[in-house]
Amino acid sequence: MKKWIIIWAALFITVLTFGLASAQNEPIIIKVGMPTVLSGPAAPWGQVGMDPYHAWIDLFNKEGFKVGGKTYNFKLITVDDKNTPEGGAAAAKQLIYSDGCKFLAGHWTWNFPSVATVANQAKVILLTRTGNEAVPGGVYDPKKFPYVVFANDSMGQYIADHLAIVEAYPKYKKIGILDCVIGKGPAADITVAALNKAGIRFVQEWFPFGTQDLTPYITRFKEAGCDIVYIAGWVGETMAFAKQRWEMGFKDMKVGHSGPFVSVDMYLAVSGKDAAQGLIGQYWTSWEFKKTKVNPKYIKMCKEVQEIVSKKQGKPFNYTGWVGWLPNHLLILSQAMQKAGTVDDTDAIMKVIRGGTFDTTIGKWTMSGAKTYGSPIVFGCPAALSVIKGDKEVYLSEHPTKPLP
Amino acid sequence: MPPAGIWIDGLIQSCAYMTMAFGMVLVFSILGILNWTHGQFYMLGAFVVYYAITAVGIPFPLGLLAAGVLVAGLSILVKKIIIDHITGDLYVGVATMGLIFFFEGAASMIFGMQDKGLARVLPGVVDLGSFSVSYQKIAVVSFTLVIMIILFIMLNFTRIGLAIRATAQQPDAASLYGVSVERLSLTVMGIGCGLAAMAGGIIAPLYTINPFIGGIPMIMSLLAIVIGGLGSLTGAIVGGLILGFLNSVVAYHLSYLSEVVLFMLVVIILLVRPQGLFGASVK
Amino acid sequence: MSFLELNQVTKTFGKLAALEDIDLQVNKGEILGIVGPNGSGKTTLINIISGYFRPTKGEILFNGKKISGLRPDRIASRGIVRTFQSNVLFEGTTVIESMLISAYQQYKTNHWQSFFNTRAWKQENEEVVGRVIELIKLLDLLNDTFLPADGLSHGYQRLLGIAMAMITNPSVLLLDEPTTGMNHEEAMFVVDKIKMLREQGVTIILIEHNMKVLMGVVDRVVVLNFGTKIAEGKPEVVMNKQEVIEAYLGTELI
Amino acid sequence: MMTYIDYKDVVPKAVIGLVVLLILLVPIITTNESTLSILILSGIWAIAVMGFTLVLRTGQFSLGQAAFMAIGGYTSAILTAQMGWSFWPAFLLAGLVSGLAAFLVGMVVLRVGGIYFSIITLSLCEVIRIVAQQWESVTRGARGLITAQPNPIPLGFFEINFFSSTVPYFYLTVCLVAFTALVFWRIGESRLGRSFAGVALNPVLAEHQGMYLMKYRVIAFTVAGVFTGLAGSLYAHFLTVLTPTMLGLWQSIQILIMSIVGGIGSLVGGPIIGSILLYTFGSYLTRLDIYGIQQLLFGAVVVLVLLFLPKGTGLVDLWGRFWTKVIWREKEFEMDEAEE
Repeated sequence: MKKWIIIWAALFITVLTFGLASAQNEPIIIKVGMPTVLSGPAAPWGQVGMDPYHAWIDLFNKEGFKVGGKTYNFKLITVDDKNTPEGGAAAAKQLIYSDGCKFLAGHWTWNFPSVATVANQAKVILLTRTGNEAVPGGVYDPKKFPYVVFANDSMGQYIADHLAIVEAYPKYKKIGILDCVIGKGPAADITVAALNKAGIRFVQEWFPFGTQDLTPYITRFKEAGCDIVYIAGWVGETMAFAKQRWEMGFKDMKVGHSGPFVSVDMYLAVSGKDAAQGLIGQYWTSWEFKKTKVNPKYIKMCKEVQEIVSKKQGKPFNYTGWVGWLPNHLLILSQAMQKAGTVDDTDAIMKVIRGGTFDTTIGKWTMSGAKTYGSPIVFGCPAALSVIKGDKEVYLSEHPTKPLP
Repeated sequence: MPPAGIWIDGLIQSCAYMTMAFGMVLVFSILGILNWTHGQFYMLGAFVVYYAITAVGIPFPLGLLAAGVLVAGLSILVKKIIIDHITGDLYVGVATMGLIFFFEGAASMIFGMQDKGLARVLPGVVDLGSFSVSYQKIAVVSFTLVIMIILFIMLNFTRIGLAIRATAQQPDAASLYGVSVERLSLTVMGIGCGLAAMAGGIIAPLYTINPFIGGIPMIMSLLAIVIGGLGSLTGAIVGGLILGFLNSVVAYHLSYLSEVVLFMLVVIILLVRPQGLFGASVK
Repeated sequence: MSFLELNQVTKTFGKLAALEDIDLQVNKGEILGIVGPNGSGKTTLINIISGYFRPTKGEILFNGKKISGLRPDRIASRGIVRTFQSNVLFEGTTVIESMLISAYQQYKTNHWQSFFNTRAWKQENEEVVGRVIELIKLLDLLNDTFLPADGLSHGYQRLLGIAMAMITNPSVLLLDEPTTGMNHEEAMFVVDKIKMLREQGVTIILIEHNMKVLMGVVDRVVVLNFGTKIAEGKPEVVMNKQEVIEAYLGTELI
Repeated sequence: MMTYIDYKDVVPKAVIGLVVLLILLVPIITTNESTLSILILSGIWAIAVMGFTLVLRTGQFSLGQAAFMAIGGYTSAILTAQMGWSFWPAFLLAGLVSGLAAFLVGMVVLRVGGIYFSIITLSLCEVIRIVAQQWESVTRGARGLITAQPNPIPLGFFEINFFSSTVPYFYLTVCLVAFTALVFWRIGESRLGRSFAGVALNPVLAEHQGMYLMKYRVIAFTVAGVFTGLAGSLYAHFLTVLTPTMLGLWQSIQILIMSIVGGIGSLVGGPIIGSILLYTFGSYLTRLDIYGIQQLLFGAVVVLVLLFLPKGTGLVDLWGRFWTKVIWREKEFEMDEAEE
């Protein structure tokens, strides 16, 4: 009897010692939570980024990053937010209080004010995608939300996209801007003013949620004399629009959408090969930027990720939207942690982020601090556009984001 | 006056809603239940056609037929396994609402969530001077015409069709035609849901295909049959026509406000004529 | 002045006249029979008195006050309550539940007292339950008190319908063919019960297709045909009138 | 169509007391804000579900209950965010405005019955959503309103601070649920609630027994509107933001499913059990990262409950069966016989 106890104890101690010894070398995990949409109609946009994010984090973790002599690694935990503010808040709370995340990244959907509130209350740093008054649900009083970092200034991005189109097609007559009416509100005032100020000729139209048949809107644009129609982020509608304008015989009307191409094959399949030619999308792939300088290390990493994901999914993976967001968040976070010399004091990390300069996959960015667009911290990313040619996506034009006056 | 393209577009929309609504109203008038899963059968039909063409490689009309048959079988299964075992219209309604989530989830798991397209089916357009019409749209209209003619013949000249019409008027009339009520309701469930699937299949090449495309057609055909009068087959067709043209002609004039017009129209019609345009009077 | 009075009541559906210029006086405490062949407008008459239809022309006076055009619930709360030709019940309830649902309309305590569960409400509740039980006993439903109403036999369902009408304390009870679909024995049983009700001081208008049933019960009878009144008076007298026999020609008379 | 079972006689009072005590002690047992938040939100939904069930008791099948949450939510959000009111008056006014809206709408649309009523409420729900979206000067359109937190309540030695933790919200929600439950329970017990059965089960017969259908329907709809509005206000303030898409058709359907799955046999128990279980289950599902399985499982659970707990007895019936197989009717029968 006693013998057994001794043997068990010895075994236990050995295992423990080895475990502790190996733990010394093991990097310490920092959990980063990501509330994102994984169910419902918007789920494809949450889903498409998952593989590259995980692949990128794996690559990043090979090296890890050192703070105070210890090596740290990131671990991504995702929770479905059902694309509602309610779900966003619930997901954020689960991540913060049940999983113990000190950092949240993401929430790519519009409904993140509730996530911001939760993160702010818990003094958890939230690095998110967009942020200013022009975005639906825009929060962004730096005094109220001191722990929120915005990845890119969507309004600036929005304007820059249009400027990039103008650069690519300087002889355009009029740009038609189409958006779903559930996003109406922002564009009514600020965007219109900004576009006017930028000297862009445009007409705006709104379609009700769920509209697949866009013929009435195509006709309205045609009658208003638009030769380019730019659709705000609705990929399915863009494909339908491209197809329908082709069928109606308006073949010279150019179509584009804000947001990167999910997969060129999809556009060819839905719109038809002819109709999809010349479709304009955002282009995030850093390795082909012409005006923005990017650290070649990241270009290599991103290319590697594309390959890993292609292999995993067994088909070419050419979605590039993921490059702009989570990788940059994690780069900013790791660099800020190194500068601050701490991994859990969010106040100290935040202090470093504010006004600091960071190396990201889309170039070096200085966080503008609390002075722009009413949002606490903003960094921009260049508005690069691409266009579908044949069955490939090629570089079209680029317009660097500058803070608006 | 809106240009011709808008009217053609309204016709296409009407065709889709008519076929959907007709199936729904058939199911309602015989089984007495409102099938909230109708939109999901539409979605499944689109997927069947998609895979029939891309993976199996059978021609489009056959794929369409396959969609109708497969989904009809599925709907009969649903009736046998679920609907038959639940009593009370209200609870059957809620169960079919639960099935919305079930089928959307299943479709997401099996087919994936990303948009799929069938633009290569019947590509090309007919140029008619000031405007053009694609072959796909012509296919939609002619398909709807054929379906409506077949249904008309079936409902007026076959035994089962007569039994369906009689039962729609009076619940236990089926036996007069020597058809058992059980067989009749299975047939009707199959036909109704098969119609939804074929509507999905024929509309699919026009738009994108993903697991969530069923929601809007479902609401639209629900509104169509309610405007037309629940239980009235003519009403479903007229309701479908109204909504189809509303969605294109009114949208052409009023842009996004067409949504408001749509819902206000429904409210007003129901307040003025609570039984719908073609429904039998309650009193 | 009579208790319930119909003055030249006409009801048309489109061009079809279901009732034409009906004059009718009902005296307090009597049992009035209304007979007529199928489609003669009997049920329409009940529907008009109870407010289900509005008369196209004419007026109905109850205690000298006009009630035509009022909503059914108003007429019911004035004391004219009807039963239905088919078995119309609160599906899924038990006998006592059905009775109580009807009884709740005639409480003296208001909703607030009931909401706050005051003593007055409790007391009245007990009283009403007592009355319900009494009525159930009277109509021989006692054994079925806690059974589902739709499980009762046809005849008892009819009686339950009558009991539900009676519990609202009506002054006029309109019975729409209470014995349809019954054999003679069952019908007589129901008729016996109707006689008992009369002792409670209620005026009864009894609509019947089957004259045999009426003979022993009613004080007076009105015969309708094609929406017009063709005879009125003591049952024995009316039965022998030529018009009545003609109206019933080809159908079973007595 | 439906039987009403009163479980208060079935489940021992001690057990109910224990459950209530446990609920009150939750913030002490767990300090996990995530758990608390799930409970708070399921409580808020429970109120709306109770409202729906009350309307269902009169036989009307409303698909627009989320609209009243939206009306309540927007009322208090506008008052606090745009006009600088403090939370409490705005909260109460939210209930009143929503109740008034329910009353006015009810007066017009409740005379339509059956599925037509459902479709009208569905349409009105969408109209409310569209109005909230378009009326930008007041509702800020799709940008949404950022609601204010309730001011701290000083209580001598300590203060109730709504901003620093969710515990005050938890107790506020518990109080509101308890108050709603009390009112609804009394309505169900009183002559009013029992008359609803008549209106629901056979409107024509009920009308001829002297029940003014509209009176009962409007009362039920208005009471439901008041409490649903309060729930909406709490919802908006707890989540700190209100956008038009938050309360639409799908939320109405969610309320309906919670109600039926929970069981409509009881006005209080069913909605509470249904919303807590379904909401918690839904929140658990968000952790799964197999795409689509959340919806699949949710749908399957709804269908299974309807298959195995038929006729709207729902989950609350399991709770009842757990304690005794005797239903109240038989019990009462014995009691009555004893009296005689």
